[in-house]
Amino acid sequence: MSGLPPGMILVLGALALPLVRGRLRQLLVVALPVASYAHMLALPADLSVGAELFGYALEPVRVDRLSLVWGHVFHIVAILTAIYALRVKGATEHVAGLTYAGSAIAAAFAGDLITLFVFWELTAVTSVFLIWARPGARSRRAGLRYLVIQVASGVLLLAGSVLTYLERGSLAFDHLGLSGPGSVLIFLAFGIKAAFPLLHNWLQDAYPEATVAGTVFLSAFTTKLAIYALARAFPGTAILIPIGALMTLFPIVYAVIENDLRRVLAYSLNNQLGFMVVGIGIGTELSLNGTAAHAFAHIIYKALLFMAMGAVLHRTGTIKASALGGLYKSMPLTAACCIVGSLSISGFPLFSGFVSKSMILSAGAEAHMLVLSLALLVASAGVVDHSGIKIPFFAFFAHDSGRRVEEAPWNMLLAMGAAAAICIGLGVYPQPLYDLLPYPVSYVPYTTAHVVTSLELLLFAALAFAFLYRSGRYPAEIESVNLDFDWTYRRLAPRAVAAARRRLAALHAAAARRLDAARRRLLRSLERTYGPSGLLGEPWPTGTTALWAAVLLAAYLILSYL
Amino acid sequence: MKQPRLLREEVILRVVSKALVPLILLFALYVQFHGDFGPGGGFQAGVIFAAGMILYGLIFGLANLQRVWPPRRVELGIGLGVMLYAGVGVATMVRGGRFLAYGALDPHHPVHGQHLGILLVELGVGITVASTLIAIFYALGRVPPEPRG
Amino acid sequence: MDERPKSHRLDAPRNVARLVYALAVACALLLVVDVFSPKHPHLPYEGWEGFFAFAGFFAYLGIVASAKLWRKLVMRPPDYYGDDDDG
Amino acid sequence: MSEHLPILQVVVPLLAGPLCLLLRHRLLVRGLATAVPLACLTIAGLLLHRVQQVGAISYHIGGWAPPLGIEYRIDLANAYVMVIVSAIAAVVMPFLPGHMGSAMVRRREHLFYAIFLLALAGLLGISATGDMFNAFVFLEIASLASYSLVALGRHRRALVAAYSYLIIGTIGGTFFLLGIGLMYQMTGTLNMVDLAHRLPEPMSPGTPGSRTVLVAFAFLAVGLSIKLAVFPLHQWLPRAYAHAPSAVSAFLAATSTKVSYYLLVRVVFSLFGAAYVFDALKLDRLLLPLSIVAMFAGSTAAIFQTDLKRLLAYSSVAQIGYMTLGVSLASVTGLTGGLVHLFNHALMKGGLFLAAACYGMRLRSSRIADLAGAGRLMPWTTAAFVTGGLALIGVPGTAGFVSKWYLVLAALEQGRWLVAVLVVASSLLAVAYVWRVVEVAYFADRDAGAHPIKEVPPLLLVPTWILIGATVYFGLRTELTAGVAEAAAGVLWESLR
Repeated sequence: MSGLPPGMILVLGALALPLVRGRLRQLLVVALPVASYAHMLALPADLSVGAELFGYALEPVRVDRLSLVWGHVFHIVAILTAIYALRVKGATEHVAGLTYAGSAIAAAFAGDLITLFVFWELTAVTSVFLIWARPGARSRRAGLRYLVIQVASGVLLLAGSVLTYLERGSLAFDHLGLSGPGSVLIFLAFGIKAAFPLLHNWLQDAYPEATVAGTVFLSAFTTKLAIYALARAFPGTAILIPIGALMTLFPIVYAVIENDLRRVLAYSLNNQLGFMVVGIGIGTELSLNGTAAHAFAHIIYKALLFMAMGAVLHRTGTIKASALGGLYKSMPLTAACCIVGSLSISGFPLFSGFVSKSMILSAGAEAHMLVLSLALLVASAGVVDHSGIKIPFFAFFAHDSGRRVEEAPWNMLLAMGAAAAICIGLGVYPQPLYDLLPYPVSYVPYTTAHVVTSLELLLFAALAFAFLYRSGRYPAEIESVNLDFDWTYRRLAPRAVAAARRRLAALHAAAARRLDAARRRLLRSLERTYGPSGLLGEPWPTGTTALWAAVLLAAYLILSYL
Repeated sequence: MKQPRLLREEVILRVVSKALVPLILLFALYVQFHGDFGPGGGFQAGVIFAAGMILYGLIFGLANLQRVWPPRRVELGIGLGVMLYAGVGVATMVRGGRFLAYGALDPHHPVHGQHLGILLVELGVGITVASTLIAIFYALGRVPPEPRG
Repeated sequence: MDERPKSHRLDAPRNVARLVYALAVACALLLVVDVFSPKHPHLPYEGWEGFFAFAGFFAYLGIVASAKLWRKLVMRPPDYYGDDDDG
Repeated sequence: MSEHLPILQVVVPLLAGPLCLLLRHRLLVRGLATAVPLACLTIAGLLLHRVQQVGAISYHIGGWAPPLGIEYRIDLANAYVMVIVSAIAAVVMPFLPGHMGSAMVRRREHLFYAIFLLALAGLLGISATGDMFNAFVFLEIASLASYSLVALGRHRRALVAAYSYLIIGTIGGTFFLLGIGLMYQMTGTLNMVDLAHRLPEPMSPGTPGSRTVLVAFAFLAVGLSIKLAVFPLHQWLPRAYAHAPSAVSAFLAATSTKVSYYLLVRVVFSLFGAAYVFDALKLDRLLLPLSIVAMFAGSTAAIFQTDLKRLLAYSSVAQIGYMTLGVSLASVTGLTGGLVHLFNHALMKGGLFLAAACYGMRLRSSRIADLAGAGRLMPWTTAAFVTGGLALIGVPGTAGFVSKWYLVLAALEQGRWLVAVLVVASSLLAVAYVWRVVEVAYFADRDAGAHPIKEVPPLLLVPTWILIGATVYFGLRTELTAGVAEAAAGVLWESLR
């Protein structure tokens, strides 16, 4: 049993889901992650399972303190999300969600690059069905874009692994550092999944297009798996600090003006990842502990926030800030859970974000990184805005949209309640979390200075919001699309034509025609050659083949005389 | 222009072939059984035998030939010949020799066994070759089937 | 931040105003506590009294201001990408 | 009896074929035809097992010792090929009755099975024999049987396809025979082991025979390239596979080119030896670019096809490119990659053609556009197709990944970066053509007026999924394929000396 990678119970078990129906399926949906968790807990603390593939020493299972942090939280969130998704009809989402969770867990226990790669790709392939499970052409296209980018990450990882193997003769997934072309490719592969700036847009593009439960699944695994991989292979890599700082900053601007509340959360997710990336970049024991702790806390509260927004979407059918408001009257419990999540992500004392994020901030301060610390300070104020205030405020308060709906279903409430309880529990008594961390912890979060400065930052930011909102200066909720980097691949070419239209109105038509004609010409010439009636697509007459046979024969003979 | 006549109405052809066909068949049998000792053997014999039959068919018509050799029997012949050949091989194996090691057919007198083996194998070849050639002749002479699909 | 969903009482503007005042009072109290709390600064600004309050307030204003500017640049109609099928 | 296994491997199907003619009764014939491939598979499995334990087995027909007599020589390489061939034959068998569409064919069902078993016997014979001329005879048996099988396709165009296959195949066979004749002239022997011993002498440059040997090799290589459908000699393949009955396409795609590949590898490495072929003849200079062109041209042509079976056929052209690439890389790793791909491609292309046969049965068409809605209405078949497609792309966890891994590795070993990159890049083309099918099957809706379709019966699903499941299984348990292939590559590389 111990040879089975943790999470495989989920992957294999989920495949049986379509075979059963009704209550039995619901039971199985929850029992599988529980069983998988039990399996992981039963593993010896420093297990290593070796295997051989094409003669290379592999390590499909490697249990250590770092991987265990992710193992624990991935399992917990898998159980919570399974409960949340319990009443979803149809097997697709359940199968996709559980295999996705299982492969992410297995990836976290991969001891070599090939195993990592296999599960890395598996997370991509399984998770895309969470997007496709939502009907409509929009999610289909978003899913396709998502899949292409995720698979590209996997391809980079594979290429990097091969190069790394040729460089060092080992496929072990350990500290790599930026030490050669192989590790640079691997770094990029991780960077795509971790949503580095300019590589980030798949996240905001795809997550809001998934199903209600699908987004919760998605929010938990892919990016955090990348954080784990970075923490494993690139701790202390200096370039990560500016990358992470940038990641904390730019999404908050987008979050302020974004109208789709799940997309706001996606931007906020990106910003939170920035804190973790910074922690890895600093590379001290404290900062790495902070990254692990923050990943743990973050997965739970972010899932909680997505669950709350999912419940709103489930009941009202929309998630646009401009169309919501006043829901606290009809969904009080959901609102309460959402506020717990907001307080946690903002880093309010007594909530989980406080005890984890402050570790990273302290690590930065202890390393006397002035610019970084100021950047993170601004970013923290930004978190207060987009996740602390904007999410609960526009969904549940603000102007009353007049919508009167039912409270969320019991299973969603149960999942949200449990997640909220974990958020508060970790915030009040962080010791169990600290005991899990990879390095010994001597950190004390609750000092007077800490609490006071945090409260100052948070409350004054809230005050600023109150001032802006009441004076009507806060950006209104407007239904819109806000351009982001995905614009380059969704709009660059059409945009070029549009620019031509504005400036060279006369030339535009001709230019567009020519562009289009060129594209069509290329396709046509390809099809002329390869299509069913093309030179290479249509079988030639027999005589041509005979001629070719003679040519080849001659070529062999001539070659041997050269 | 003269209407093409059936070959069987040509007296010379009819008479000559009537005389020749038995001789051809006899020669085929000679080649068949002489194969043990000198030039000859099943393949050649089969071809000659089939040639005799095809000559008969050409002159007296497909229908007459098919009265002698119904298509079904020809088809059987193809299988039977191969079975005979391979069967000998299997028999040698059953008797403890290698595949087609004829000596094993008669453990006491390997030479007898070799005689018997070569005789049967050549017979098998002859039957198959003759049947196959006749089958090809039938296939070519058949009215084409209705277009498919 | 401190708004609690109390059975529809938030519909009254008076109650909302009260909440905002409560928030302002809490902020003022915090500043008082800050002056008296011990500090172990690693970075220079960590020792300045009330710096975090100042930073929180103005960072927030700055973010919103820059977001408004950014919006002028990047905002597009909702059907910009032409695939809005679930309105 | 176990010492007779090498000959039984060939004689069982060879006897069963004519037996079908004698039995004639439909159920008896079907029973026989189902049992024989299973028996062959058992024999091949036993042979592989024995070869792994005791090394090469030699069987002397008629008790005549080689080089005088005909020798059947089983080593790891051909035992491996025979396992594949008989396994595919066994799996394809349940599909054959589905092709007895017209009454005329149904009345002659026993003939159909007889030909099929004959083709099987031919393919196994090529693999088993240790005698060049014997190999030629079996090559012709297999080819002639294949021509007739192709001609049984639903449309009249199948006859044209079979005819052009016959012409081109015969040219290939003739080239092969010429090559054998020239070799015989120089060495006076047809036995492979003996040839390997005697060829070096006339081969050495400067001797009067060196040119003859050279020409002999060129004839053999081109002849087999035709049978193997190496680009640009591949033209018979899309036509034949597209018009043959789907199950026949599955069988031929999975076995006939594979056996030709085996024979080519045997000639290149065992008879002439890598040193001669690559240093003196520079086979790789021609075969390497051709393989790469095949990879791209085949895949690109597949993207533009409108017919599912033709799409798969063109994809075969590309996949054959991968296999010949393995040869032309001229290393044990490359050869291992080629042999692993031989096995894996047999599984996935067999499975895909069977899925196409399932579609054909319900949709009565093999046009890709007609697959609309099949994802929902025929979920198991479509899932099988998608899984097979993923294997074709080379997604990790499937068998296709393993072979590409070896090819990339072999290219990198020699510092041929460009080749490695091209192998990976060509996989992207596979993504494109697989995606075309997936998109239609899952995302397009079936016309309201189209006739209703439902999933095919388990009798057909099970064989399809056996092959598709095997691609996944062997993608995970690589030691079974890669291990044997690596050992086989070693055996071939060491050559028969």
